[in-house]
Amino acid sequence: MVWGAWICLISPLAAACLITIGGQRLSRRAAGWISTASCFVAFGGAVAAFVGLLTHSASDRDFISTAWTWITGGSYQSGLSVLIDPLSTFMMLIVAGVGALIVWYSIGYMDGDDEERRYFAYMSLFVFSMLLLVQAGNLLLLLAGWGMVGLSSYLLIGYWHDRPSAVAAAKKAFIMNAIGDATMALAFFLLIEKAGSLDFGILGGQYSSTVANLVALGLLGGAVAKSAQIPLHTWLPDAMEGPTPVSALIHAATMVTAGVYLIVRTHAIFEQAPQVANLAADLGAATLLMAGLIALVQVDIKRVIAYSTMSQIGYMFLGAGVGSYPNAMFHLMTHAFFKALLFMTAGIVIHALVDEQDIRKMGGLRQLAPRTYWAFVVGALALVGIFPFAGFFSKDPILAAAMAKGGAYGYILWAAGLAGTFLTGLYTFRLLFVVFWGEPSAFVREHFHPLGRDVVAFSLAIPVGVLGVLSVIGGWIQFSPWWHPIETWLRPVAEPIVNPSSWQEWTSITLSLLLGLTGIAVAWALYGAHRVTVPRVAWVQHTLEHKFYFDEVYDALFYEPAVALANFLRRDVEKPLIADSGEDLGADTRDLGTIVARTQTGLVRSYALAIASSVAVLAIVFVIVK
Amino acid sequence: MTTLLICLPLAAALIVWVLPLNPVSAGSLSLLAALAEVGVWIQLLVRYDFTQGGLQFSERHTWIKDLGVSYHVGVYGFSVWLVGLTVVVMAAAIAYAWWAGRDRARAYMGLMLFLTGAIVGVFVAQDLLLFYAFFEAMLIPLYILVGVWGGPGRLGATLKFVLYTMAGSLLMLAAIVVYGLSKGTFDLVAIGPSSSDWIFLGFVAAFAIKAPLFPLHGWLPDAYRESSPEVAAVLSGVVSKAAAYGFLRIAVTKFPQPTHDFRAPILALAAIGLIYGSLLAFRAPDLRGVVAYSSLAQMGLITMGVFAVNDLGLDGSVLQMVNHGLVSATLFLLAGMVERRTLTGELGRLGGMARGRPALATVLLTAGVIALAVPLSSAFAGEFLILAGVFQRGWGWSVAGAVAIVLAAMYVLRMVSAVLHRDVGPAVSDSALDLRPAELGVTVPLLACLLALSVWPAAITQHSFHGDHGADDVLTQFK
Amino acid sequence: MISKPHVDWFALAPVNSLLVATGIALLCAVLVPRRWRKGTAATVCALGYTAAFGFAVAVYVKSPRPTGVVADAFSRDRLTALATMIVAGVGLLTAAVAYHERAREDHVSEYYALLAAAGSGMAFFVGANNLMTLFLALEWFSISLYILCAIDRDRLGGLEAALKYLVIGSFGSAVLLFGSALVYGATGKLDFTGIAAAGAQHNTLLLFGLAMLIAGLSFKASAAPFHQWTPDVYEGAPTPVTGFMAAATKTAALVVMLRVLVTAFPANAHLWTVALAVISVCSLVVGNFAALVQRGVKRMLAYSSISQAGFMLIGLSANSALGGRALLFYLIPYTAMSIGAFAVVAARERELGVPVTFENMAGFGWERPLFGVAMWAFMLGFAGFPLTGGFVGKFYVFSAAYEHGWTWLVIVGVLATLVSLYYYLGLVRAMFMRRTEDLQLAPIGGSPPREALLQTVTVTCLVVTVGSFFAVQPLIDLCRHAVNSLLF
Amino acid sequence: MIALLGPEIAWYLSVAAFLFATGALGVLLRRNPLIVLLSLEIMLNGGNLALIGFSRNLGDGGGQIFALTVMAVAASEVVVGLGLVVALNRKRITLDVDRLNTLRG
Repeated sequence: MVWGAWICLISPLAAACLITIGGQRLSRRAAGWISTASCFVAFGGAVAAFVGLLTHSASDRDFISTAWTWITGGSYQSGLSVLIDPLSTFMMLIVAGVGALIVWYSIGYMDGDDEERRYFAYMSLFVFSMLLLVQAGNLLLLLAGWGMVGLSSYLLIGYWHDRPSAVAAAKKAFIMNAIGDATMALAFFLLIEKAGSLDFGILGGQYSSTVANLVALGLLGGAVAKSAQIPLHTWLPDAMEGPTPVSALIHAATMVTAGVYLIVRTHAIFEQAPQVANLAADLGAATLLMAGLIALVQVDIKRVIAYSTMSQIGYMFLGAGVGSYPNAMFHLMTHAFFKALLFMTAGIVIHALVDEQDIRKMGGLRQLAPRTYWAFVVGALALVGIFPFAGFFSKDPILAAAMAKGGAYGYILWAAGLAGTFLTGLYTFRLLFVVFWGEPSAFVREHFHPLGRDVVAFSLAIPVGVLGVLSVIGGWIQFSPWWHPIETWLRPVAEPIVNPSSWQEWTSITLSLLLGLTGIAVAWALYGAHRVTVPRVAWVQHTLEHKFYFDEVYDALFYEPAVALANFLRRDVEKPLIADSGEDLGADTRDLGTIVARTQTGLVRSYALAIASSVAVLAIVFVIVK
Repeated sequence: MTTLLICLPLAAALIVWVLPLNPVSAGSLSLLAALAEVGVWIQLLVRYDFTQGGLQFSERHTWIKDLGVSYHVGVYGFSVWLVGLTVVVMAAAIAYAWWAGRDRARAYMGLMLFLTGAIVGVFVAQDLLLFYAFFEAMLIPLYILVGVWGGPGRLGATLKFVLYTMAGSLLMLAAIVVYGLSKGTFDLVAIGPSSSDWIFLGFVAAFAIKAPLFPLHGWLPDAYRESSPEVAAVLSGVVSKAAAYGFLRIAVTKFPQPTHDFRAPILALAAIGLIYGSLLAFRAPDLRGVVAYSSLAQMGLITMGVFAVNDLGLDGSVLQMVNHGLVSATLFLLAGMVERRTLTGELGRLGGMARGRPALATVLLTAGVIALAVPLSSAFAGEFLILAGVFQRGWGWSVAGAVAIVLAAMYVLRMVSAVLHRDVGPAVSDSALDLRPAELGVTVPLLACLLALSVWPAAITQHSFHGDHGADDVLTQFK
Repeated sequence: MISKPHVDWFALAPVNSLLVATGIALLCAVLVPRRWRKGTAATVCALGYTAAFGFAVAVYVKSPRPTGVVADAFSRDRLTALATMIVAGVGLLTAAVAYHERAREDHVSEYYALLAAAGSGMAFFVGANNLMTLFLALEWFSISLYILCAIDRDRLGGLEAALKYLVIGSFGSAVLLFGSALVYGATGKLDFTGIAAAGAQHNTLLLFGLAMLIAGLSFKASAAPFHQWTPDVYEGAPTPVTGFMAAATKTAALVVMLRVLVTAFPANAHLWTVALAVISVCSLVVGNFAALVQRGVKRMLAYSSISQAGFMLIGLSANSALGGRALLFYLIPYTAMSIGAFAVVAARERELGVPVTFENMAGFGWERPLFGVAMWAFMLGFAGFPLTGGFVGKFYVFSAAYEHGWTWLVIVGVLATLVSLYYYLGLVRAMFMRRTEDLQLAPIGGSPPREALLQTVTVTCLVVTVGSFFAVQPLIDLCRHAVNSLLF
Repeated sequence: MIALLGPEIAWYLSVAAFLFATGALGVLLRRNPLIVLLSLEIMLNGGNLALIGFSRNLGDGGGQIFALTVMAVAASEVVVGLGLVVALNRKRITLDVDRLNTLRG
């Protein structure tokens, strides 16, 4: 079990190192296969850990294996240790499994790119980092993984480094995440001061409400940054500059959901800081609505899916915030399946249309690529949460939980969630209809080239197929009204604090199902059958297209001032005050020297005078002082 | 053993100066000496008994009897690491200089070796006057190294550097005279703590200029820009650590009361330097400017750690001294390698070098991300400990540190992508090669040390002070 | 019959050996054919100095207890002996430097004769035990130096320097003389111990006399504000003579100052210590600041010697055994550095045939590595860098000042050092960092002249400069015993 | 035994001081090197007078011997001085100490 966890952690890292060192000596394909293999090995390790846990009783499914002490500071110390418990194995399985499929997929997708090796090295590095994050045996190591995923996401977003837009997007992503890291670090400093340690155990300890609130806030800061929730969400859409498999793996399936994992993992502290927990829920709700709205007007196929990701994570935050942790994690899992699926099908489309991502140029792909179409349909239905697809099982319990939270507050969150389902249906099927229905557009007819029957095609198709299947059946694991193994599995780690009654369950289910379907219907009316022309209100349109002007505001508020300040310091402090002060002092000294030297007249008489007068002064002083 | 560490490079320097060797053999001889020095250090590391801690390998001979001055050298746990940093970085610098081929190689190599001896001396001297002697002796070769082999502005830069530094160290000399005579001995181990603010400030002035702390860094940009890359690497990587070491070994240890009284202002200066340096690094127009100002920021951080005077801060600052030494040396060497290919360090005229130059890209990227203290890197470990330590002296300091972490991400990424990414810059010709094996041979070992430390930072944090508690060790003057 | 005092020839041996050398050298002028004259005279002079050095060592060893000899006119003690050693060493080195410097052949033997005479005068001066011998010896070597300055009759600079030196020098001696007269009048005694014993420390005449004595001696030590002759004379005089003056004259003057003030005026210490402190501060200020703006190397060195005098006076003003040690120790590396520096200047002068300036030192360090490195070391030594005796010397004088309770003087000294760095390092910069092609006038051409002696001198000075950093303890013991012959 | 009658020592001293001052002023004011040398002699003689006066007053021979020495020294000094003046004159330099200011700064 323990070795399984370690293998799971190490093998992707090994692959990354191997590919980096191997360099030119490895063929491109080889690099791809090494990376894929390592991920499958990791998955094997995860399974081993999982099985190992199963052999223990639910009460003692909590193991920490420490390799060695990583850092010490006086009595404080943190080990390089992995944690094996239900939650971490749950995440390990998702990360390693989905990761393996997507890396495999990218063998086909990245085929022919002249720096594939680098790509696969980065991918392996990412998988390692993500596993480190979820397996971390203490908060410090979790932060380490947290930063490493940020790094690898930076590397992968900026993979096509000759595209300025890609580089900029990568930087933006990294810096926004750095802000999150910083707030988390601050929270940890506080914990070290209060508890003297960073083991997960201390989270259960009792803290004054201020301390609990501050710590929770710090953690939440990290979570929203990583999971692209308001207010630190603006990096995610830009991150679509990266290759599509990257978007599928990092910005849909795994990394962006780390925030949810973090909240669930550290729920003890959030339960001591209820206001902050509510704040998490609020942010989730706000994000899911905002993202849903923005998604309505996006014209880049990947960005639409990206916004839907934001809004789905909003659901998870909502769930985690109100305290229904298992459902949040469950939705995390299903979302990993169907969102990865959507991205990968979108990837196939893009691949088939020579890297075109603008949906206005697409259309009618249903005839040309039927299998892709059906895969996409499955993903879309799962996303909207239509029975019997995965989303249906995982989304509704979250709404029920919000309802069960009780009070007006709970109902507001619940309403927001429901509204979200309508939007989801609308934007998802808008995308579907626009891209796949109708007659093939001129552009499509010109550029479309179907997949062959070679390795590339297979490595593209098989993972998509697998994920498609998972998106269909993946949800049946848990149907909260009747059976909930995931909840029982996670209970030792994350005991839910809200338990919706069955009528809450059923109302949420029916309502969300109905709203989802209406959404689809409206989409069909607008984009599928063109019965109704799309209503346009100029200012709404603008606001949505500018994503509620977040970027502009942030530039004005933070980036520009920072640059201005830096320039000011450079021009008006460094140069005149610091750099030149030295020279000025030197010059003045030299001037003084000139004056002194001028007394050296070269005239004998003046010398004699100097001597005589000084003697006189000396003598007189002596006589006076005695 | 300690004396051997000091004398080996000095002897080698004399040999290189005296023997009429051709540049190549002079270079190889020097490199050999530098590597031998590394070997001796490894011996030291192996033989040093960390469980016992305290002063080891000490040697003591009377130098000036009637004033109680003696040639007293020895190593503590943290000195071991700093000496290691010195010998490794110097070896790398000498290797690079040899490969890059400096004219008047004999003089150059000799001076580098001389410098090695002097710096090692600073870290092992256990007598105030001896410490001062080595502290000054560092300047003798540096003055020439910067002034003769530097860039167009070298004359001004080197004079500025020396005058700034001497201004501080002469005040330190006055402080040493007063301190030593008032205590009747100059022996760093024997001499008791003092509560005199003036003596304390005398020492602080010297170290604050050498480090440098804001606003005493007037010499820094020119010196780092004009000197040859390997000398810049040594300056920011090793020489600045002599100041941090001084803070730790003398200022904080021997003056507990003044340290306490002046903590707030010093921490404030350090914090300002941290933010200020980061901001300027973010706008610096050229490669070396970025690294130079970042090392200003880093020294601020290290100073914060030292003056936090608690276990976390002290452990962290020792670790960070080593980290920053290695990483900034690497970055300066890389800057030199880039300039060698493009004849300019202006970020505006660089770009797109990653395409077709995987080695350069990988090495620079790795060094960069370590420099910005990406979690799991040893730099992260160091900064984390330092900020956690200083947090206990007031949360505000750590907030400043956190801001600086974000700024660090901003300037490092700006630098990296300005060199490697986007479209090819005007100064980058297609004929510009990838890193040659020799250059890899210089940079990769440094990075390897960093990665090794990233895997096990506790190697340093656990083995710097006697017992677990650095603060107690400091308060008891490492007795 | 006349009772003649017993004469301790052994104590006077250094002086006499140099006098003999003077005589023989003069005879060479008429007896030895021109072809061999230079060699012979130089050898004689060198031998005289060697003998003087040897005798001085012997005296040092043989007289642990200070005694006054020749009716107390001359003091036989280790202070005298040590000072004589320094002077003799300087003279020897100067003779070597001069051997190469003298291109012209006439007056060569007179030149060496005068060099020896000046040496003997100083050897007598440092041992002077009453005001009369003091004045006599002072004039003795001064007059020799006046002539040495003007030895090249056709060099206008030399003449001007000589006449200035003569006028101002005599002015100073007159002041000294009148001061002695007043002291004599106040105490009725000429010998130092007697003056101290007379117990007339509040007598106005005595105070006037003391002031004038201090002035006269500081004049010879070229301490501000009695320094102004120094730059002109140093610039005008032939380089070896300049070196000799910078090293030997200063040594003699300072040692005698130490002896006179400590022995004769202990009761007025509260006055003269402050006076000397003020004078040293003046010297530090004037010397360093004026040196900043010099272009001529000799002139810069002249001003630097003024500031060095300031540093040594710090030790003197401490009026303590430690201060005395500091002064004597400081003198050892200082003399070595001065002679060495001027030797290097002489070497460059021979190459260029024009006065040496910062500009035309460019590239010298690389063309002539030995001289370059040596000069570098001397400059660092003047600036008080470690690895040179200058550092230890400074450290000692500062310690003395602190021990005397004058931390402010330490601070002043430190700041002065900082200023001085600018021009000392400036010279290093000129030698190493300016490229030769920046230099307009090319060397006279031909292969660099043979100058084995010059190189030997330089190396010797280098060894002393650096050695006195490492071998502090033996030298300090030497100084301690010397100082112990005075009563603090 | 009758002590030799005569003015008080103060008078001798003041005359000596006067001579010394005169000489000093001469050095400060006169431009002809010969006169300057002469003034120097006067200064020295002021010293001599003081010495002799004191030695008579104290009835101690030392001062007089001192004075004798000084005379000898002074003579040789003047000789050197005159030699220099001649040398200068030979180079047809007008005898004016203010012209001797090429070395300065």
